[in-house]
Order: sequence, then structure tokens, then C-alpha cells
Amino acid sequence: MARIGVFTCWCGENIARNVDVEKVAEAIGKLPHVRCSVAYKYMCSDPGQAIMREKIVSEGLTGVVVASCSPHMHLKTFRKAAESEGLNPYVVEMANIREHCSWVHHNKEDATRKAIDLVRMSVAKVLRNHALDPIRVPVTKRALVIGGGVAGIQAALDIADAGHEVVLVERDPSIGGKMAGLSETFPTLDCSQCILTPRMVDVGQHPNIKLHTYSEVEAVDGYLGNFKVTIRKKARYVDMDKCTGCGICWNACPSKKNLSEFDFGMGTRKAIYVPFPQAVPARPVIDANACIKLTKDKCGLCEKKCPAGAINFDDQDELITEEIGAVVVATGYKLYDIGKEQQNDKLAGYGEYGYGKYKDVIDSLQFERIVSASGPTVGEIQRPSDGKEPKSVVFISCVGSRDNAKGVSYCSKICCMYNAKHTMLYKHKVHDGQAHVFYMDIRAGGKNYDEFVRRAIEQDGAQYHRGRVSKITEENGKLIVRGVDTLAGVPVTVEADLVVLAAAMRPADGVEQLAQKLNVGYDEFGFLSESHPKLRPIETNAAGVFVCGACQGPKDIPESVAQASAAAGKVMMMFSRKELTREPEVACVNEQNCAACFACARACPFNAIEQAEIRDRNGNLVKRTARVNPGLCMGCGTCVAICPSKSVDLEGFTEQQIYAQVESLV
Amino acid sequence: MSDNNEFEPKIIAYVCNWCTYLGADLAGTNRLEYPTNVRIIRLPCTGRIDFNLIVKAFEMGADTVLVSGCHPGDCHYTSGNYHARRRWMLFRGLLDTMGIDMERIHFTWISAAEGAKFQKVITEITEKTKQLGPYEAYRKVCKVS
Amino acid sequence: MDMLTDVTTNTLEELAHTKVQDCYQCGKCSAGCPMAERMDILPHQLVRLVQSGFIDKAAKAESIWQCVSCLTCSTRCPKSVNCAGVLDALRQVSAERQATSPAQHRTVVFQKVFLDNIRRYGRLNELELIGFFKTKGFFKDLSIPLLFKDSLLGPKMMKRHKFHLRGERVKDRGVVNRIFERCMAS
Amino acid sequence: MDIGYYPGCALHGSSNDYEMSVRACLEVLGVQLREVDDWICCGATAAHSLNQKLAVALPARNLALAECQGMQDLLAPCPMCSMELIKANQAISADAKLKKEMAEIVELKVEGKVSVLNLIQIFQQVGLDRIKELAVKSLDEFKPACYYGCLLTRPPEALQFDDCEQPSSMETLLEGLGAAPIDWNYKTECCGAGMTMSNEDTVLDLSHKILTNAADHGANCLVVACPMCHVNLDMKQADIDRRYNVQHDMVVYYLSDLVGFALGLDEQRLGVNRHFVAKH
Repeated sequence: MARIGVFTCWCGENIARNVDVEKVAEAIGKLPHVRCSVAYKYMCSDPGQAIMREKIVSEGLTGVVVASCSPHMHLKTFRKAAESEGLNPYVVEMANIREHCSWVHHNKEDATRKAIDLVRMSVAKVLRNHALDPIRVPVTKRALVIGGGVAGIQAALDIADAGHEVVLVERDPSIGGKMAGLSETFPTLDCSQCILTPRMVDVGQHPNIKLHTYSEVEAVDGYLGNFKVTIRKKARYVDMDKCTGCGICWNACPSKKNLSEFDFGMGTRKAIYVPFPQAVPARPVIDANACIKLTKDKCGLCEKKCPAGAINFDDQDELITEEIGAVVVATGYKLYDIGKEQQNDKLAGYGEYGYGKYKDVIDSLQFERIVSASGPTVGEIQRPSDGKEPKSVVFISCVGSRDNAKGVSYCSKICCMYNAKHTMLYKHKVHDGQAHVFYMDIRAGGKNYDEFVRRAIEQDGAQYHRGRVSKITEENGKLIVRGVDTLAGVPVTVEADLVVLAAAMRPADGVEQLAQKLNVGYDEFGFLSESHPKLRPIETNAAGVFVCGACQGPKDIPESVAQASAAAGKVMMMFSRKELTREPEVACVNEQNCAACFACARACPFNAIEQAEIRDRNGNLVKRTARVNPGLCMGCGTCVAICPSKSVDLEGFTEQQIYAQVESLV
Repeated sequence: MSDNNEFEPKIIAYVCNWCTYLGADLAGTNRLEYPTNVRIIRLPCTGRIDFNLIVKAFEMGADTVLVSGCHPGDCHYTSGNYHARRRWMLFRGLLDTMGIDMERIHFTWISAAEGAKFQKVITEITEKTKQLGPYEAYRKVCKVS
Repeated sequence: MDMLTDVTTNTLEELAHTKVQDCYQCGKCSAGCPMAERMDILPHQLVRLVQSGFIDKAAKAESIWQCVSCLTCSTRCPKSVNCAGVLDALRQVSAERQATSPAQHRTVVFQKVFLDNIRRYGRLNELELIGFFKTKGFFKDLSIPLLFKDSLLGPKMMKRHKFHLRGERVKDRGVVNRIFERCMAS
Repeated sequence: MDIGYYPGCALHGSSNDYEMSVRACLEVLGVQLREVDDWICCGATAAHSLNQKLAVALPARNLALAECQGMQDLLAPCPMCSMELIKANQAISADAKLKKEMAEIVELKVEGKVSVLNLIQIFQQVGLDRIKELAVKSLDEFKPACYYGCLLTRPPEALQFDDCEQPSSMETLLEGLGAAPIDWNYKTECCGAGMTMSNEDTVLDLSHKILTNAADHGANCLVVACPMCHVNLDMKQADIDRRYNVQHDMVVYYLSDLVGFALGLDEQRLGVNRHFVAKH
């Protein structure tokens, strides 16, 4: 026999002003199965909870309804209180008579009537609740970090330093990411490589870190605490165990004119190469599209010269699997493609800026390589077309950013700062040069950030014009930049030797496919979705998968690093437990009824439903059935709605419970 | 409402826990007043809402049913609301054939930030249902069959 | 009489089929405008005036009559604001008032004569248009050079058979007139 | 191929050389033009400067005529006419209320479903391969600067033609016929267009810049597909020369002139002898 207790809250004046709470308590008290119905000023307060706890014991309650605020506010509070008296927390329900009633209805009589309805619905539901036990899953204390840029490096080192094993997967031949290619960093102008490369070396040497470079995540199976990840190790044509990184091979390679990815096309590399001297691992890779041996079956010089016999032209891609318990995604960003061709049909290029047509119109990452001491010009600022030192350089902000027509609507956040940095670096190297910046707004929020921008203007003489540029043309070796100064109200034309476009930050290629493998959401731009923008910024909606760095949204280095450490912290929290518990409000299949059509499995956003077989004692197949993996199920209920034979139900929101709620309204 | 004999419609709203339920919470936090006729049933996701629930609501005396969840792309469960939308497209025709008055079923997206939209939707639906009158036709059919 | 006081930002938006509030004043319209250097008030400033409700000031700007309708501004606008349409709307509003500057005057007169010409014939009679325009221009601002400016070109065009002496006219001129009446009335 | 034809006032007036050229060229290519019976002026800049409704109604009348005369494709060689027709077409087909209103105003039912094409698109429909087959002469003596002006590609969302910043369709065509088009900066800059009569200063200045840039980049002629551009750049060239004290001597061809040359047509047939600046 069910014994329900109902506790109606005044919430001080908040509910009581517009709802006659005593009348509600009285009306509900008359319902069948309701053993006690009381009202109290503040149910969530200690004395309020004490009343509830006392009644649970004295009345021997089997279910509880608290009529107060939104369950998003206090459901956990009341469930915990019930649990402390030995009542299963999942037989506690709430009726929202504050946000959904007293706060939005001013006629007390009407509001009271509605409140009674709402409580009655919850009573009807709770009568059909039953005890649920949290789902317990074991945890493999080994983390996967995807992406070896500064965020991935930080996360990997933090987790590894805490004593857990880390598998770090990087798509490129070396870790380091975008930061390894930057010249100096704002707002301190310290050398990017000087601060990053020691950390890269740490990763390479860390006993707890297993590094897979030139590798990509192929597939992800399993669930929170128990993932099985397949990794594709791309054919490198160099045996990593034999190779000593001596460099004889790349010195011998005759294929010279391949554009260097690391230099964003500003420099060249051989067909067998290490992307940059400080690469980790410091082992070369062969570009199969450029290698003369692999394309034309000639040459083979590197193989002949290699003293270690490490070259292997027959190398193939290799698939390996790793078992891990948590995933940190740190896949970073790329720049918006300023040229005409776009991968995404929502985007169009900036044909008016002549990027790709005029050699001296480059993007910001290309400029980083030109100004970097480790770059193709060894830090001498030379423009790509003729190698001359540019005496006038125009930097243009918001190319693709904040552009609903051709680019993306968001602000890329870091460009204002690096534009200021670029003008300074330029001025420090070309003393008689003039830097111009066209900008819309200067966004320099952050410690010492605005001061930095002011320094560019006040001390280093950068000429800032507030306005966009409409067109760039080339005449007699000069780039004619037609912009405007909206503050002065005059069109401004600058004759420049070099133009640097601050292209929008976009998530790295392939992130959407990766997100699908991990069941992580992403927004219209491809940035991965965090669980809550303020309170769960590192978590995703896929349990055990965390995000950090620019794959989640535009960020600078300090923010990426902070977020990476936060992600590492979340992973360590998980790994500090023997086993993990999850909310038990998940789907379950009535396997006897299941018609094995697997419509549910196809609909499930989390791939949580597997095809199972029921066999008799002798191992003969009795029937096939869908089966929910409670470790993966997130409890959305899509399978329930789609099941044609009504064989799936969702704990906490069962058919019976919902029907009872509807029926209680008659 | 009992002052005169004006018809007070019964509206059942199936809403998802993460967007529309929170949107309704926000309407409360911002004290946005709307008619008292709506009764909200909280579900994890619009993906959970199957058309039996809609039929059931009418059977139990609802004059209008509202289904509301996250905007496309915002689903807490990645794609539940897409399933809801697809199913809605399919069942729309079916419900229509069954003779259910399609003007009495509403399908909207209301995010957690759209308290004002929740207020607007509920107010409009209540007004519209008042104009349509009680859904006697359906209940008569139910009795006969 | 100031006919503009009742013209609001909304009226302008309706005429221009665009939302001026979308504009964030980046100035790309002014940067690309071939006429910007001659303008007293730049295109982005005109949009700003309309945004803030200073329609009077915007409609009095000479620059709206310098616009060549090349659509560069609207084409490159990152917010897809139809800047050229805003200028069209300002011209329509402004044309209903007394001309305030020679630039405005010449263009309004030309366009009115142009439409008048079409109203009568259905098609443009260039010879008459030029003649008419020059005379009107002559009477209004006594600019004699204007009257004779193209007189050198005329004979050359004749020689090249570049004119229909009589000009073409459509058969159903009644309907053209009625179309004008209906559009002007509303 | 049989298509509708809306010449517009210019081609029946001072730019009748353009019409000669278009007609001659398309005849050789086997394209029959069926002129819209009793077409009226599109209203041009004057209409959308002074009365927004008229700016839709005038083109709407022509679209209605084309529709009831059973035309599916409609060639409007003047980009101004073409743009006004396309804009009205889209506005009408997207807005049922406007459709109804316009039907009342223009006294004919109008659906907005005629496909309005410019001259380049007609050449594209015929196909470069077919034109090459019919060509009898290479255009190798020509180094044209292809000038698109404003309205061939703008507004891009309405016209959906070529790349509005770096168009290349004329170059592709002419290159295919043996010419060597040059790369230059003023392909889509405005020449002053409709300001020809009311604000001559502007026109002369803008056109002067265009002619100068073309010559600087090694062009020996300019190619246009717009009657207004031709007026400003050809007819007004003597004025420009006088005013800026230069000698441009830049021959300005219509696109159909060059295609016509390739097809073996002579200057008389194409009306090239009516141009002001002659080849020297």
C-alpha cells in the first residue's frame, strides 16, 4: 500500500502571496494514498527538511512530493534528504508551483487551483515511481588526449604528472600545434618556442605518456570509464625505433620545392622532413605525394644513405586499439579560408581582398612565420613576392569574423591582440616602416591586454583606422588598400607593400566527424558544445569526454592552458574513484517483448543500444533483442517514442508515469 | 475564471527538461504573466514524445496540446529534437487523417533563454483555443467508438 | 512645410526593404564607394543617421544624389544591409521636398523627366529626354553651359545613326499611364 | 534555340549598335530571338530613386507580357534592365500579396517565373565548344580588358551570376576564341552609369580611371556587355581626353562584337562602325 507524503512550501512570500498554500495542502491531503500533507514556510531550509525526514519515518512513507520551486533548483536537495532516512531518492518528485505558478499568475484563486492540479499530477506520478539504484561502472585509469597543441600538451602533462597513463594522439608528424609556429606571444612578447618546446620535450620523455604522432582517432567504442579507441597510425615510411634523427636523409633528399605546412606555405621542405627542428618526436616522415621513390619509383637516396636502415618504403597504415577511461578533446583551430574556394557552402571567400591572387596579401599565421626567428626568412621581414623589406604594412581585422554575409558571425577574440603584437614586432624590426591597422572594435579585455594595444599605438606608432577595408588591388608593385576611417568620416587609401589579414578562427578540419564518433555535440560552426556555458564549461554531454582549447571556441594561449588543466582536473576526479556512478534514469528494454527491429538502435543519439541474443542453456538462439548499455544511455527517451512494440521504457519517465499525470487532470 | 461561464481551455504541454522547461522557469523568474490554463508535463527530451501521448491528452480532455523542445541543433541529447521533428512531420499526416483538428496541436522550439517566448506562446495558444472552443468533437468520437 | 518629420526609421526600412539596425558601422560601404571622396556625408554615416532617427538630416545630404547606384556597398556589406536601398529610399523621401542643392536638383529633374517620358511613350525617347532635361536645367539654375554641353555630341550621334529621330512608342500607352497612376497614388 | 528578347530602351535608341551586334551574332549561333511584344521601359534608376512601387511595376508589366507570350527564357542584354527584371521577378514570386497587387497594377497576371538571362549566359548556353566550332577566325590580335561594371554581377544574391568580386566568365569565353584577356583592377568598378546626363563630372572621372587602368595593364581594347558602360567609355572618351589632357585611344567593344569577329562578321554587320573610338 502506497503511503505518500506531500510537503507544500510557502517559499516565504514567493509562493504564498499568489497561492493559498494551506488550501493546497488541505485539498491534496484528501487524495487517496496521501498519508500526510503539510505546508511549511521554507521546505528547503534545515527545519523544513527535518519535517520531511521526520514524516518519512513516522508515517512510513513510500513516496514524497515536494511542492515548491523548479526541480532544477532543489530536486537533488530533497532526494538527498529522503535518502538520509533510508528512502530511495528516486521516489521523490517535485511539483513546480513557484516558477510555473505563483510567479506567473496573479489571480490567487486561479493560481491556487492550478497549484492543486500540479501537485495532483506529481502525486499521480510518484505513485508509479519505484526505487532505482545508481548505475555503477568500473573505470580504466588511463586517459586519451586528442590533439597535441598547447592545450593537449598541458592536459596530458597534468594527468601524467598525477600518476595516470595518458595516450596522446596527434594528427601531424610532431606535437606543438599552432603555438610552435608563433613568433612571440602577447602581451609579454616572450618567445613562443622558448616556452613551448621544453614542455614538448617533457611530453616526449614522460614515462606515463604514450605518444602517437601522425595518427588519428579512427573509432570510439564503449562508455564512460571504459572506452575502446581505435587509432590509425599513418604510414610514416620511417621506422621510429631504428631512426636516430641524424638528418642525413633529409639532407640527401632531392625533392626540395614542397610547400612547408609548418610555415603555411611561406617556406619549403624536402619530401622526407621533420616539420621544424625542435619537433617531438625528432623523427622524419616521408610525404608520399612528394617522394620521388613513392611516386615514380626512382631515387630512393634516403634509403641508401640512412646509416640506421630506418627507411621503409613499404610502410602501411596501422590500426591499434587503446583501452581508456576518459577522453580530453583538444583539436584546436584553423584559419578561415580567405580565398574563393570554401569547404562549407555557408561561407564565401573575400574575393575583394585578392588573397591567393596577390602574393603579398597573406594571413596572420603566415605573417607569424615571416616574423619568426625560426621561420623561412630567419626573422627578417621580407615580403613573399620579391623578398623586399616592406616599408608599409596594412593589418586588417575581422576577415571572416563578425561577417554574417561571407564568414562567421562570432568574434574570433584573439585577433585584436595579435594585430597589436604584429605591429610591434614589425616596428621593432623595420624601424622606418609604418604599420596600419583597420579594425572595427578593439577587444582587449584581459590582464595587461589593453595596455599592450595602447603601447602599439602610443609607443610603436601603429596607425589605427576604425573601419573595414572594401577592396585591395595591385598597381605597380604596390597594394592599394581602400578603407575608411569612420571616426574621421573619410575614405582612407593606403599604398602598402604587404597586407596581413586576420582571418577568423574556425575549428580544425575533421572535428565534426570526431565529435560524431564521441557523441559530443557541436554548434553550427563546428565548435564542440560544452555541457553548460557557465557551470560545466569543460564537460560535454557525453559522459567521460571533456573539451579544452580552441576546439570549443576561439581562445588565446592562457585560456587554452587554463582550460586544459581544468580538463585534466576533471579526469583526475574520475580516476580518483574506484568505480563511477551514473543517474539510473535510463532506458531499459523488455527483452521478451522486443521484436528486434532495432529502430531504437538506429535512433539512439549515443549508440547505447546494442543487438543482443538470448540463448537457452544449450546455447541455442532463442531470440534476438535490443539491449540498452546503461553505461552509455543518457536517458533522452528517443528509443521509447520510436519503438513500435512499446518494448522500451525510460526509468523516471515511464509510460505509466506520464499517462498517470495526464489522467490525473480529468 | 469562475466569475462567468467563459470557456477555460485545458492545455497540456509536453516539454523537454533542458530547454522549454527552463524557458518556463525563466518566465517565472522574470515574473512574466500568462494564462493559467497550461499544465506542463516534464520529459527529458522531445525525442521521448510519441504521438500516443498527444492522442492520450485529447482523450483525457485536453483542448489543445503543445509540444515544445530545444531549437534544432541545441538538443541536450544532440539529436533527440530532430527525431521529434521528423516524427512530427510523419504523424502530422496521420493525425490529420484520423480527424484530429490540427489547429489544436502546436509544435514550437523554446530555449532556456526564451522566457518571453514561452509567455507569448502560451498566451497565444490560450487565446486561440478560446476561439476554437472546447474540443467536444474528439470526445464525442471517443464515446461512440 | 517639412514633410519629413513624420518619416521614421521604420518608414525608411520599409521603403528600402532592409533592417538598418543590423548595421554595426564598419564602414565597408563607404570604403568601397566610388563616390565617397565627393560626398558630404558618407554612406555609413547616412545609415547611422537613419538608425538614430535623424531622417531629416540624412534626406538633406547632398551625397544621396551623388550615389551612382552601383550596389558595391550592398554587395560587400558583411551584415547584408541594403545600403543602396537606404539611399534610394532617402532619395524618394527627399524628392518629395524642395530641391536644396544643384546636385540634388539636377538629378531629381533628370529622373522626373525620365519617368515623365516613359509615362507618355512607354519607352524612352532619348532625344526628347535630353532636350527636355537641358531646358528644364536651363530655366531652373540658369546653367547655360549645360544647355550646350552635349550639342557637339548630338550631330556625331546622328551621323552614326545612334538616334531614333521620332523615338519609339508602345501601342498600349493607356496601360502605362494607368500603371503610373496606381503607383503614384499609393 | 528560341528565346524571348527584351531589348530595353537603350538598345532601341542610342545603343542600337549593341542590338545589331547581338542580333547578328546570335543569328550565326542559331539562336532565334522573339521580341516581347509591346514591351515598356524597365524604369531604370529613375524609378527606384523616386518610387519603389513603380520600380517593381514597370518590370512586372514586361514579365507579365513575356509570360503570356509563352516565354521561358528572356534575354535582356542591358544589365540594368536585366537586374530590374530579375529583382521584380524574385520579389513577385516570393510574395503572394505583391503578386496579386502587381497583377492589378499591370493589368496582367504575373507569376514571376520567367528566367531572365544576360548576354554572357546566352553564350554559355550555346556553349563555348559550339561557338568554337562555328568560329572562322582567331581573336589573337585582341588583348581585351573585360569590364563587367556594376550590374552584371550585382546584387550577387539576386543575380547568382559569376563571382561578384573576381568575375571571369567573359575572359573564359574570349580566351577560348583566341584572345588574350589581361588581368586588371577595375573589372567591377563603376563607370558612373546612370549619372551620364545628370552628373557628368562623376562619369568622366570614373571612366577615366577605368580606361587608364586598362591601358596600364596592357589592354589594347575594352570589352563591355552594357550599353551604359559603352556610352560612358566610348562616346564620352573624347570628353575624357579633353578634360584630363590625355589620348586614351581605347577601342570599346561589346562582347558580341568580339564574338562576332570570331564568327567572321564584319564591322558594318556588327555596328562597330558606329562606335566613336575607332581602331587605329
